[in-house]
Amino acid sequence: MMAVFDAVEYNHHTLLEAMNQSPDEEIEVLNLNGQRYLGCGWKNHKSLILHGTVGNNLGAFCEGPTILLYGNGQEGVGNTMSAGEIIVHGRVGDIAGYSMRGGSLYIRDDAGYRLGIHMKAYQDKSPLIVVGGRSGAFLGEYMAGGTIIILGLNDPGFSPIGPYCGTGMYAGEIWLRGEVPSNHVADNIKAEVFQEKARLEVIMPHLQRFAACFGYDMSIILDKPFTRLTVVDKRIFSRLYTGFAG
Amino acid sequence: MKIQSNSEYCLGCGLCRIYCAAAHDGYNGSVIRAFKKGTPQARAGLIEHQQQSWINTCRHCQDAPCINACITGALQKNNEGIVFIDGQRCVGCLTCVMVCPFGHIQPSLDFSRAVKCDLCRDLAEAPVCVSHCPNGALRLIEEV
Amino acid sequence: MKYLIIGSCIAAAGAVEGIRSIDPEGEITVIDGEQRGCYSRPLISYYLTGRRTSSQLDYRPADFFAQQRVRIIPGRAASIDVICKQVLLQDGTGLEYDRLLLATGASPVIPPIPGITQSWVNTFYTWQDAEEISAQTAAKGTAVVLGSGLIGLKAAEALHHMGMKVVMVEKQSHILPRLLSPRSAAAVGGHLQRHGLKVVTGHEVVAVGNHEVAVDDGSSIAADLLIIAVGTRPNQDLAREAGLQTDRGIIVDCHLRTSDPHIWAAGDVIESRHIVRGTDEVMALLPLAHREGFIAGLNMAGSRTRYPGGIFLNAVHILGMHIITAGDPETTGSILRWQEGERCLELTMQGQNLHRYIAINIPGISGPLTALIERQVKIPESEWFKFLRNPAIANLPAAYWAEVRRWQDDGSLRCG
Amino acid sequence: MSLSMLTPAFTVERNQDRCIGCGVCVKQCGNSVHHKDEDGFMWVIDKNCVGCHRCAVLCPTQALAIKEFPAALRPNSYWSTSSLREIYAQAETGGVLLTGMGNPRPFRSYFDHLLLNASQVTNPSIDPLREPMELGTYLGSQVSSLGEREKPLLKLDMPIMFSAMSYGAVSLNVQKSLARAAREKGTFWNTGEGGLHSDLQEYAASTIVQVASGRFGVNPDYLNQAAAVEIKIGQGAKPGIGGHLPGEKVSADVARTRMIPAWSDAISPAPHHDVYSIEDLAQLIETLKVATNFEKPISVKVAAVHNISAIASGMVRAGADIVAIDGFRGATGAAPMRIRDNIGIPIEIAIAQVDQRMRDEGIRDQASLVAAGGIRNSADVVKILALGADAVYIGTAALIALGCHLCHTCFTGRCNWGIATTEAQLSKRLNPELGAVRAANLLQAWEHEIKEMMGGMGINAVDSLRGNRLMLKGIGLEQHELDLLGITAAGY
Repeated sequence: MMAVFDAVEYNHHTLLEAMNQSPDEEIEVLNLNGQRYLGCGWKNHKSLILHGTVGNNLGAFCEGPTILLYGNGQEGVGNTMSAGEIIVHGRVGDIAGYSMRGGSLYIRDDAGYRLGIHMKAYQDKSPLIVVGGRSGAFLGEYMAGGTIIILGLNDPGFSPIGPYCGTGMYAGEIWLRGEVPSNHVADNIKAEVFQEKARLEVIMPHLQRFAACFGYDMSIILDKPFTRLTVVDKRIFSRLYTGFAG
Repeated sequence: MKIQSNSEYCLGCGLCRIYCAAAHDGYNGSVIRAFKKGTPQARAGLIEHQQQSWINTCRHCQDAPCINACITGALQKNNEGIVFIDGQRCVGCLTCVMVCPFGHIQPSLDFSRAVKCDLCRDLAEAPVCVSHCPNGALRLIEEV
Repeated sequence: MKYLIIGSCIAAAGAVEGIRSIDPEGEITVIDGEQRGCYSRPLISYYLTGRRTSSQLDYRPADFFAQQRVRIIPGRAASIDVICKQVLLQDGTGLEYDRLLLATGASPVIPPIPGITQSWVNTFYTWQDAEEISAQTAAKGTAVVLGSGLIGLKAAEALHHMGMKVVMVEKQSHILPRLLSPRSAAAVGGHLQRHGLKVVTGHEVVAVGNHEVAVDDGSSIAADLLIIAVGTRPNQDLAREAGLQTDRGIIVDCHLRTSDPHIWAAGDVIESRHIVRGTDEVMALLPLAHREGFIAGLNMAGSRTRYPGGIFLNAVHILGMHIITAGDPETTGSILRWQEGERCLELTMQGQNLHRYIAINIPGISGPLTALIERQVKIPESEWFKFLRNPAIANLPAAYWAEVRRWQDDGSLRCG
Repeated sequence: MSLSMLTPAFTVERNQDRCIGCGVCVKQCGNSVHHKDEDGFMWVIDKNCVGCHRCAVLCPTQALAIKEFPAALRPNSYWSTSSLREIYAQAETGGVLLTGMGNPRPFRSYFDHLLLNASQVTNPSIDPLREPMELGTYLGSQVSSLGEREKPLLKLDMPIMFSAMSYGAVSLNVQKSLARAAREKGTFWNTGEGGLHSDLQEYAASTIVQVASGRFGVNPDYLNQAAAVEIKIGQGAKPGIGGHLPGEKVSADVARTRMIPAWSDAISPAPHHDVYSIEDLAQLIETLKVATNFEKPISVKVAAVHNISAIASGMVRAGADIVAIDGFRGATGAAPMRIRDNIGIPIEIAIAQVDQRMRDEGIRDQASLVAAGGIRNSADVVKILALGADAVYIGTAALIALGCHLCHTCFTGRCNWGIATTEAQLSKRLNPELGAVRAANLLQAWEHEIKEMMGGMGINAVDSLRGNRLMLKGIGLEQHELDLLGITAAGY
């Protein structure tokens, strides 16, 4: 059974309450207009199909649900998410995937600042973010694990990332479609350009999933080389301090 | 009664042995006097094995092999279940040492007799190893 | 239930404790042939030198039998009527039983040497032997000790302490032949010689004259006292005459029952299972006698407790030297050795099993080694090599500590 | 650099008349100060000594004395010895000075300039041993209107809780000790930002879980099993900067609890990057309320800084049920020394100001106020409650109860008392059974003392003490300080 809610009939809190009380495994919400915290803290495997523009912290702290958004997300999509899948047919605001520990986030268009900040892997969990468009500044700041892929499919003339990419990053991988201006990347980051498709083996399933979600042709996605950004020194702060008993 | 040694919290510091030594052989518990004036002997060994440590003290077995093997009747069990050596009767044959599967009973320093844990039965309070363990790794189990 | 025990020594005491742990009511009668109660034979050398008084020879407190409500009948058993379940004493008294224990012990072997029955020749086995010797040693002359087993050694030490000049004569090629390897025996022999004891090995006494002993190399030794200590033999005549199965000792099953279903036997008189060797042996050892007695007692009172067998084990203290050995004295395995001055440790391995150890002046380590032999815990030689770098309890192989944990977990050693 | 100009901080003196050569000191020193040769000769390396006193406390003959190293530099009341030492250290390494525990500088302690009142004639004092005395209190928003969802509250049997100290910064045995003591005494302990270890889940009902910028160990289960959730914005020892647990301390078990890979650095950014404003804070608070189905009070912890009363007011308006303020004496496992020693304000002034501001704005009942940072004894507790706090957090005092000797070297991870370490061989030095007893004893002792002081004032419920500044007088304070604290001088 699928429950269908029309967001126009609910305020902020009543919508959340109604959704929480619904026993259905699939919930569809129409006409969203800025309602926050949808799917927040959910620990289940429900499906949420959302239409319209959601408010902040979509799927924050969640562990398991599948969220399909036909529209734009705002700030904090997938904030501190542990597991599940969020697919956004549109763009998202800042700090999407903040401190994400698992699950995946597919964004058709652009993402804002600090995408994937402090993402981290844990045991068999490795968080994933794929962005079809571009991302803002400070991509992958403090990143400690997982994978971020930025495809830059919509604006072929521009860099897919903003400045200060990978600042304070100490683990994980960022993959960028195309060759990237080095002045956008933090000092501690090593950029490798892979021309051959064979080298893309590890991200290929993610690219295929992205193409399937949003109806892209793989040949368009693969028409450029990919640049992989990784960390040179994992312990960048190890020489910063002098222990002093005082 | 017996002392239970919890190696999870045993630090291997050896204070149990020091206080044990000072409590026996007439030193009356003064560590400085015992070690500066005499050659005190601890009744229990400290075992350090693969990063773990514990005190190798007497289990005060119910069918104590040492009591049954003692040729002089010096090894006895009192009505609290404490296995002890009557120093007057011991001739130092060390048969008890030979049959203690835990290796707890040891010869005295001059090999003239055997010594073992007597749970400080002459003291009113808990055995000194228990009361001086800095980390609560030793406990006196009361049930007989 | 009427329990009857022939013999009053260690096995008897164990049996009384075993019976009473199950049956507090049954009537227990002990026939005490020596009329001395339960005393410890190994202490007679200390009695001889005066280090122990007569009452200090007791293995259990003087009121032990009374405490356990045991009737003591002085006298010696003459025969057993297994049909009527009755024991006849030498004085003609008949004692009926429901369950009988033979704890008749052993007696010293008197070798068939001409002249050996003279009055200056003594055995050294009972408190009476000690008293008789004591009466003869006022002169402080020379004593010859025949045999260098434990009894001979302790006799020699006692006589040495009493100021006598002592000569030991051992037929075998080295002293303590049943306990030591030739190499360790040499160390012990050297120690005895340094203390002034004379040791003659590889020779036997062929005749005994008037205060003179003739040796097979033609020499003779003038002596004031001759002690015979060439071994003991089970007192199994009663059993044999009653038709029980016997061999070198009384034959018992794993519950220490004889071939008669109402009769058990324990102590120095039986053949029992040697754990390491897997054969039945006469093992006249105090700790085993108690354990056998105790288990026989349990079974007489209705239990079905298995006697697991034992191993040879000896702790002897001679002129300041501590010798502890346990296991199979005739083992032929590979020998691992550690030595530091007067201290040495010798381990004999058969594959991964420890079959024997000899510890000289390093007694503290012996208990766990005994346990490892008794339980036949498998430990590779390489582990023992590591241990022998510094043979202390803390350095015992990990398998030992696993074994200790197991005893505690499975309750095979019940701790108080 | 071969030459170090740093002379040892301490010297270890061994009284040979007392030393029995037992070697306990050698085994107990994790810093390799004590050594014993094969022949029994004992010697020390002074420069390794941090002054933790482990050896001196365990020495069975009291043969050891730890003294300040007598390197008498020419006295200079401006260029102190420590100023010189700090420069020598930095000149050698070029590093930011990293240190542990709380601010040791001789700033004025307002606690020490406050005096309590007692009843004489005009009203009766109360004997707490014979008459009822209520130390219990509730934390959370006390405001509710008809039809509104019931607001969750934390019920405390006494107004003292254990501060946030994460597993990793402290050993698991510290947390076990505090959790047990908290449960036994009807109060709460706080996980810090290191996750909740599986061994401690049985204490969840006595646990406040923290959500800090690194979000370590945070998932729906973590949030929902706790009694309350605390958003950590800042801490008194290092206002304005983040946390950094070096990879060396991230053992497999710490990593499991934090849900990060083992032996990797665990960095908490200075800000929560989803909180750049009061409005953003309101959003994070609400997110956590939604995630916990509005069943948990949400606390927000900040460091006491210059405009704290405005910040706290904003926090209350953002929906915080509990406002926790950590003063500049608050401690830490590791902080840059300059930050620790120069940033923030005293908790006494912060609480007085925040309480007053909340009253003035009519929002005092919307949130409870918890004071932290430098509470040393029960009198400090009574004074801070009278200045306006509902309850206190104690951290340093709790660690001292467990054996901490304030050697300020937590950052090494080699704590000889088994407190600030994750090394198994050191952690085991703190038996949580004993630790729990010691921590509970401390709470019990303070509880009695607080009752005594309250009884003397004629107050029989801690709620009547809260904000009761008539019970406080200042001594040796300037008028502007009295005004800040909202009290009058002794004698008035």
